[in-house]
Amino acid sequence: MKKIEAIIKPFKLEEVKDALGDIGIEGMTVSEVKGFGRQKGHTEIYRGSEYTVDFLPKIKIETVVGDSQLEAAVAAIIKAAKTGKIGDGKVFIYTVDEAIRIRTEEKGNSAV
Amino acid sequence: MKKIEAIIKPFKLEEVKDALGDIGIEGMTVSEVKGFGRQKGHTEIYRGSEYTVDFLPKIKIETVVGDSQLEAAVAAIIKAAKTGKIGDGKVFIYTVDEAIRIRTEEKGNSAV
Amino acid sequence: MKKIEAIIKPFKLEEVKDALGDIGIEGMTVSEVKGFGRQKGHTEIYRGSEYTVDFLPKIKIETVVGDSQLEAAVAAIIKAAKTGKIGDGKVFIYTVDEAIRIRTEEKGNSAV
Amino acid sequence: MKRLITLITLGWVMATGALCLAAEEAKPDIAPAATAAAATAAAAPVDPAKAMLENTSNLRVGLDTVWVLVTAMLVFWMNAGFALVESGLCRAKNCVNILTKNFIVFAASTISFWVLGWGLMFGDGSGFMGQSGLWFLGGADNSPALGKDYLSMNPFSTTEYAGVYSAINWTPVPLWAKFFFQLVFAGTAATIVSGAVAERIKFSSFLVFSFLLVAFMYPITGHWIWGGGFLGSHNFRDFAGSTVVHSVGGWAALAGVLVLGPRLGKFGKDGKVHPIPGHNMTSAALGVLILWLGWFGFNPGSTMAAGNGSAIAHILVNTNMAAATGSLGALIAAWLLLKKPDLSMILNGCLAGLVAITAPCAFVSITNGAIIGFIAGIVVVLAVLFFDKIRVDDPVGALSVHLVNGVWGTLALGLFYDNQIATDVAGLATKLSRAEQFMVQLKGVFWVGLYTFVGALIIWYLIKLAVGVRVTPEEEIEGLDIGEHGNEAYPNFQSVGGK
Amino acid sequence: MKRLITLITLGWVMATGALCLAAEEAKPDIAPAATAAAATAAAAPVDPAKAMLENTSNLRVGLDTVWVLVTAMLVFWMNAGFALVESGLCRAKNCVNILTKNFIVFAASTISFWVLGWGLMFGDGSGFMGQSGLWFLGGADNSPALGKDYLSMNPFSTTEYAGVYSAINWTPVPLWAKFFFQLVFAGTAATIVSGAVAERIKFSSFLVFSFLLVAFMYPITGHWIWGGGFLGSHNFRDFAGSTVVHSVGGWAALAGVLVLGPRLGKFGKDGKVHPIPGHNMTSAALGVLILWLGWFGFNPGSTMAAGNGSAIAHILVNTNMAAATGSLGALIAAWLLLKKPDLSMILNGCLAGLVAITAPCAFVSITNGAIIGFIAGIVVVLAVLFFDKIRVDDPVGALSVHLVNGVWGTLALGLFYDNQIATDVAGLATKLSRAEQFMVQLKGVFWVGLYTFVGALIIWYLIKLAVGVRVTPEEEIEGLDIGEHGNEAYPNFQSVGGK
Amino acid sequence: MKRLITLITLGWVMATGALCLAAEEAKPDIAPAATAAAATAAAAPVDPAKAMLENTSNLRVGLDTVWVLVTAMLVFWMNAGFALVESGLCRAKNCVNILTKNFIVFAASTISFWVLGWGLMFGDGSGFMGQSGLWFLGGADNSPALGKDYLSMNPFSTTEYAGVYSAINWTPVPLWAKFFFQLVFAGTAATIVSGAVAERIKFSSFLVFSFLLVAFMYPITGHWIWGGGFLGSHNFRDFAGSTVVHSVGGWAALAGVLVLGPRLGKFGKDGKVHPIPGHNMTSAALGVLILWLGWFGFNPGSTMAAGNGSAIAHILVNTNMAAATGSLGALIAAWLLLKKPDLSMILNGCLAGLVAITAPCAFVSITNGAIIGFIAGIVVVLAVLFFDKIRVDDPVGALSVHLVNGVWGTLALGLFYDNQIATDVAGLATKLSRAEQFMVQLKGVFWVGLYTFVGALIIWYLIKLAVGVRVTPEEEIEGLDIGEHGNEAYPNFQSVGGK
Ligand SMILES: Nc1ncnc2c1ncn2[C@@H]1O[C@H](COP(=O)(O)OP(=O)(O)O)[C@@H](O)[C@H]1O
Ligand SMILES: Nc1ncnc2c1ncn2[C@@H]1O[C@H](COP(=O)(O)OP(=O)(O)O)[C@@H](O)[C@H]1O
Ligand SMILES: Nc1ncnc2c1ncn2[C@@H]1O[C@H](COP(=O)(O)OP(=O)(O)O)[C@@H](O)[C@H]1O
Repeated sequence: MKKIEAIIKPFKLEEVKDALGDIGIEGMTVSEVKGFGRQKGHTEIYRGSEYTVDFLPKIKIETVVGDSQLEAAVAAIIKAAKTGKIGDGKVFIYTVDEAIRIRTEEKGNSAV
Repeated sequence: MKKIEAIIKPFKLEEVKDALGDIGIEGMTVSEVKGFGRQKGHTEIYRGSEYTVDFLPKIKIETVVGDSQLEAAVAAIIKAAKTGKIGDGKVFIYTVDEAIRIRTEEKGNSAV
Repeated sequence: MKKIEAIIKPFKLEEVKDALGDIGIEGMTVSEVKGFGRQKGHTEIYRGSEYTVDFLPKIKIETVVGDSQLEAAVAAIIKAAKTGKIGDGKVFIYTVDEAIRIRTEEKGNSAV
Repeated sequence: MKRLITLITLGWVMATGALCLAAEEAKPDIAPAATAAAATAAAAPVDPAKAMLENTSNLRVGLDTVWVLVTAMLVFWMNAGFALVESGLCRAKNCVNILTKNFIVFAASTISFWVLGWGLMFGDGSGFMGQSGLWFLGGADNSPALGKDYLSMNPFSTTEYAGVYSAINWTPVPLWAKFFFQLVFAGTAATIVSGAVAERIKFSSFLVFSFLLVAFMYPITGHWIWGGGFLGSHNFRDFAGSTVVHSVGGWAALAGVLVLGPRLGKFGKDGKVHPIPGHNMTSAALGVLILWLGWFGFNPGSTMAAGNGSAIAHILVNTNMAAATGSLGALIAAWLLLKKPDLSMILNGCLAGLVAITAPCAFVSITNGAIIGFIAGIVVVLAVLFFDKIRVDDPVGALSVHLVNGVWGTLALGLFYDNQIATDVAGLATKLSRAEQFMVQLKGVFWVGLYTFVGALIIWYLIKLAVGVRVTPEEEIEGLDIGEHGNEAYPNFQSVGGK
Repeated sequence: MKRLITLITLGWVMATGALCLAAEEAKPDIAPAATAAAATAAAAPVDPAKAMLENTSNLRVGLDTVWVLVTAMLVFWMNAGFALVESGLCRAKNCVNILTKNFIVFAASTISFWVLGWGLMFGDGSGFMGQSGLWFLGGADNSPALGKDYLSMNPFSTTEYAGVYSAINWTPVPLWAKFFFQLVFAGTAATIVSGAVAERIKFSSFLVFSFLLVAFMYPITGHWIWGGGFLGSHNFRDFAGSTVVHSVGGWAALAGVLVLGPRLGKFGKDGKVHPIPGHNMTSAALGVLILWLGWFGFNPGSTMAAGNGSAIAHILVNTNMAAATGSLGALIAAWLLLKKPDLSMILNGCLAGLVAITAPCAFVSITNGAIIGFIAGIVVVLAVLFFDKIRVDDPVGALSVHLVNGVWGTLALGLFYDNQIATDVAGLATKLSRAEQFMVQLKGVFWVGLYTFVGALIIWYLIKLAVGVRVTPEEEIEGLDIGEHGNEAYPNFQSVGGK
Repeated sequence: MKRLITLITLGWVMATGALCLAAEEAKPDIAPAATAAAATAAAAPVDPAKAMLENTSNLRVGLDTVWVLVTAMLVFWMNAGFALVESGLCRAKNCVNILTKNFIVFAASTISFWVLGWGLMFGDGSGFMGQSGLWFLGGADNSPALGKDYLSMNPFSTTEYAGVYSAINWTPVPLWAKFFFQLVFAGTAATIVSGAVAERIKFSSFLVFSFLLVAFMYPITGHWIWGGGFLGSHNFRDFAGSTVVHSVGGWAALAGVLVLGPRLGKFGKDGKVHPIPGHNMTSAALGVLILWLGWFGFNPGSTMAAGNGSAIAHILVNTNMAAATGSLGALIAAWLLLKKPDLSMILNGCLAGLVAITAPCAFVSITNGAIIGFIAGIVVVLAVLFFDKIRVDDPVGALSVHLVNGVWGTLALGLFYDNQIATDVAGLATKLSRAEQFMVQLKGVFWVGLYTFVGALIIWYLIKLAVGVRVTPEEEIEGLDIGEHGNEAYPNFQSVGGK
């Protein structure tokens, strides 16, 4: 099993979710994060002093998938999340040792 | 060392924390996430138009443990987090290459 | 490639970011988390009843780096994040199977 | 496109010009109509002295009406205060629900007090309740004419009161002004309940209860005291409603809280109290400042006439003094007993002082007003701890504030009663000693409490049997905002904890 | 250090002592100057009867001015209500922008109504617009003297009106009081636009439009109705501005919305409506409570005199009644049609009732006022659904509230017209039948709507051509707060979603 | 269970019936007591002309008292404005602390001004301070009787003032009305300090300072100007307190800021300014709208009598004009100098305009009022930049608003002084030329500034030595809410950043 971790632009969340759904992936966990990379933050002004907001809002999607689904899932995410502009984000893949569904205590592929 | 990542129902946090404490695990990191899975979201209405909130609030607990503690920790989490109803969540296990305590620069098992 | 996951004190974020920048690491993802460890939370009072806030605000920094940068990055983080007081946090290291830049679909080291 | 715009613009400008000319010619030969807001007869009366008297009488009534309406607006404004205090001291997930309750409760009260409440309260009738002119203020009434004994309230008036609302024939204002002032008071009683039953009550059940409270229960006990009923006529005094409004709201709330039970998670199995912090202290603090301001309408407005200014000034200063000493009393009590000056306690202390001074504000000296408030501030802190101890769950402290201090204020009127001030300021002297007055007050507290508590308990139970009063545990955990209203209060913010 | 402090302290205390003694000796032999706020002549007039009359006249004018100023302050306070409702019903990322717009719009209106608006509206002139005393209230005017036909408004006065603002010579208050009262109304019209065009309009373009609206458009249609123009003189009636203020604001907003187009993401390609929930329901609810309170100034204050209190009491109760039934109407409609009692709909319902009663409040009975409000509450729910259906994007429901119900209220005046009440309360009877009055109202609605809508459309287009009206899509996605102001509204809170 | 309920219900209904009958029979034969709010003698006086005069005098006093109390309530309401502005412009982690400070400071002021402040300020005494009737307003006083020179303020009155508070014997209202109006002003001065010292001061130290400020310092300089002291009697003029209230608060704040030092992290080692954005711009904007409204009490209410309406109307329009031009001035200055129209600067601009017009509002024309406000709006932007430059850390801009513009407004009175307006509106003409008046104003600014700044510095240092003024760095980082109060302002929301 693999965990796919995708950092994407916030307004792409719906599309990515739908793209994953289309290939049969219906489980995922999402969090709000702040990203720092090539895309630069913006300048704000407050009471006459400028300051830079370096960190930009991003969404992190984590989904654990069976090895067989990995390729399709990554492709789907990339397709849905791409705008071609800087700041589109990253996909990271990790190996998962084990997955367990708390409700049923099922393990492995059937748990994800 | 292993990292246990548990996605649970928010109101189970206290119980899971206590269950881990009971078996001697006193370090963990918690974050607010949104989950998407079999448990369906709910419908909200705003000014006459319905919309679905797909993502449900969940809590992600991350705790890195020595290999010897793994089994006990996973069992404790599952016991404390289970309600038997859909949406109880998942436990994922990963291998950790190294752990370091920033304060003392201790490494490995003694750092967690 | 390795993922470095550092849990640090919130007010150290700027320093750690700058330290990483100094050694050429310009990509990272940051999230707000709550930590539980040796550092104890504080007691609050509300309408006559005390209660303990166990979880302390922490920042989680995640950065994926090429194997060659790993050591320098970890050292930089530790140096910048250390105060020597309890609660300074942890650094965890994981193996990353693959990294992809969504915008360009570059893979591997050139994607991080 | 641009051409189209140019054409339209030209057309409009030309039309404007044409209209301008046309209007010039067709210049209206009738004068613009007058807003004769003053209903002063246009035709000059024959007798100039009488005319002068009538004109001055209009001025007197005009001033008193302005005072009554402005203070009533301030009391209306207390709805905002209650909405903010109560929602601020509850969790974000129930915020829409509380706001909606507090908002709609005044709308509902308006209807029920108009349809029946007013009549039951102020209609001539028995010592128990009003019986004439019950519906829609439909009885005869020639306000602003004054009752025979109160002619000095408008010495320029030459008419005498004739009508069925004689219990309130002492104030020289029109009927609708009387109605509005009394309505905002009735609304306040209903709002008090909202906070105590918050975070677990069904929206519809609350609505039904509020409607009944304002249509029947509040007016009946109100009649006893202000409507010519048996308490008022036996020397019971309550200038602006420590009992009539606040403790009545408090008793109704207590009954509701008992029927509902505590919120999930408030009391541990081990007897431990788990505090559930309010989600927005900015709301809570602003709410109390609004209420403090509103009370300057509540108490000084209860004169229902501006008079020569001395009564309203005395009452206002007493009100402010008790609010200040109540805040300081709670600050000190919280600091000593609980180690830190908890803002929510200070806010409750302020309200406690205000509730407590409401009955006695026109019967006691300023110094005694300050003492009454200070004691209220301490009492409220103890009361909050007490209710937690006996496991009565009142999220916002409504019982400690309105019930406990409504009673305290009513009794304090007796303890600090000053016959001279009662004559000069309230115009309602009883000539009793402090001990006697205290006993009278005690009896009144008892009867009103008994009647309202038992009555409310019955109504709550009937509602419970009919449709239920409490939401499901699932809904309670998820929050009433989504369950009852399908809304979220703050959808753009990340919330914390599953609470 | 400590020594230095000790020295300074000693010095200060000694200086205090010395000053004390010195001042003692040099005790001022002139009396402290007097704040003779009352401009009553210091020299005693010779004829005591005349003096008495003048003094009483001052009292009358004083009371009426107090009423006008206090109610004007309440209307001013509505700026806070609009700011909160509109920002609360929009997203957090545009909150600073909306607050800034609503804040600055009143400042800009103050200037433009002072410089020109007042003159165009109330200056003597044609049936189309004012032409005398156009600039800076510079015309002759001996207010508070009254016009010949309105002497009964201040029976103690002995002077007659002479000046160029004769359309408003029926109220016995000083010119600056008239100005301020009318100014806050003009400001309201401009504020209405802000909500409808929110979350996508350029700050500078909005500012320009508002300035022009208050300087030219609002005063001209206002002149037609309240300034001696062709509608008012042909029996069109609008007591406090359902048309003059609310529907004018609404028409201007509609034009703006059409020129701007909907917000990104509001309407799906499939025709589906994607609701965009407001970020702060506490703001929205508090805002509406502020507006409800403010309307007690808006309508009862439009008498511009306290009179003998009966007109203002009638109008106030009517206002409150329609707000209550409007809220309940929307509650019921939302519950039946949309399954749950949506707070934002109830809030809109309340405002709808208030807008609808604004024209007829002094022309209809209380019962009919309640009916008008109830219908408004239902209408507003349907209107919100309707505008969504035709893909007109109005984030806060400004069109449904102000435009639709401004029209409804104006027509309702005809449908429920009561000649007796028009005489007693409004002092503006037309003696027409309800059918006739309805037709007159319909015509007025038509002319004002046509003129304002076309005019606003032209101005919006010209602004669009000149500098553009809409921010870039990037800025719209990121939020106007950062784009237009470089600020964030809530930098310490984690926001949710990328919306 | 159900049976029990049925039984209780039956019992209650029967009891209700029985009570109903019983009350019917025992119908009270005494009339319900009257609320003779008007202390008008019940026994008819013998001489009808004299009675008429007295009754009309009561009417005059009643109206003036209503005006004074309503405007005082508006000033009280400014407490809410300050609480919101100051907490909104600080960080979420210090929000409870600021709310608590701003809340309790008025409670504390109430006590200290009652106990001693009033006496020091208005008691007869030397040119330096009051000396008679010092404690608890305990001196002789027959208000609302008027001093000999001010009889025209109530021409119907036949009594002359006798008492020890003769500096304020020019307003025809009861003593408690005078007290309350002056109290809310004293409270304002104390509130100003709160914002400047926010986010680092110990709660207890702030409390002690505020108490001393209102008990001693404010009343003494107040006496110099309004209490019969040496500045007022030497032609120094300050109509509503640009100096008496605002710059005094500002000087005290400046001293506090210097003693405290800047917040951690505000100024980088490199001299760079790190802005610390406020956590809630909704709070800040609402707060300023509240203050704008409150100022309609502050300035027009300072007439302390409604008069014939013309003075209060003039003052109110001047106040509004300066607020509007102040906002626009800051908008323009910020847009030009800082590239974007920063909301917090516009809000400060509005307050700056209001502070600046406070002294001159009754001495200058409307046009000049607009100019004074506009300059204030520009000045405040520059002042904020200046204080940042010299590393004086004032989180909310209190110094730029209250100190700098308090001075500017006081001087502007001289620069734009108009003797005719001073006579008609203020009733306080000096007959000096503008240059002369300016010099007088300058001197007053100097003495008040010197005295208050040095005095405040001493008090702050003494407090520092005794108990410390600043919280620990750890507490400052974690936030004062938890450290000082054990509370959180928004526990249900996820906060951002470690700041
Ligand atoms: N090495 C990294 N480790 C973790 N997250 C990263 C890394 N590099 C980039 N990111 C995340 O990806 C986001 C997009 O990266 P950025 O460099 O701005 O754009 P792009 O990937 O299109 O070149 C960043 O905001 C950050 O959240
Ligand atoms: N494949 C997955 N990868 C990551 N998180 C998942 C995955 N599947 C489920 N989750 C998380 O677990 C939560 C519970 O899953 P759900 O399918 O609703 O219930 P259950 O596990 O009881 O069948 C989800 O809300 C989501 O946060
Ligand atoms: N075993 C663990 N797994 C995950 N996170 C941990 C673990 N132990 C500690 N942490 C994180 O590190 C933070 C600091 O740990 P703590 O024990 O308080 O201090 P220290 O590391 O200095 O001894 C915690 O608040 C928690 O977020």
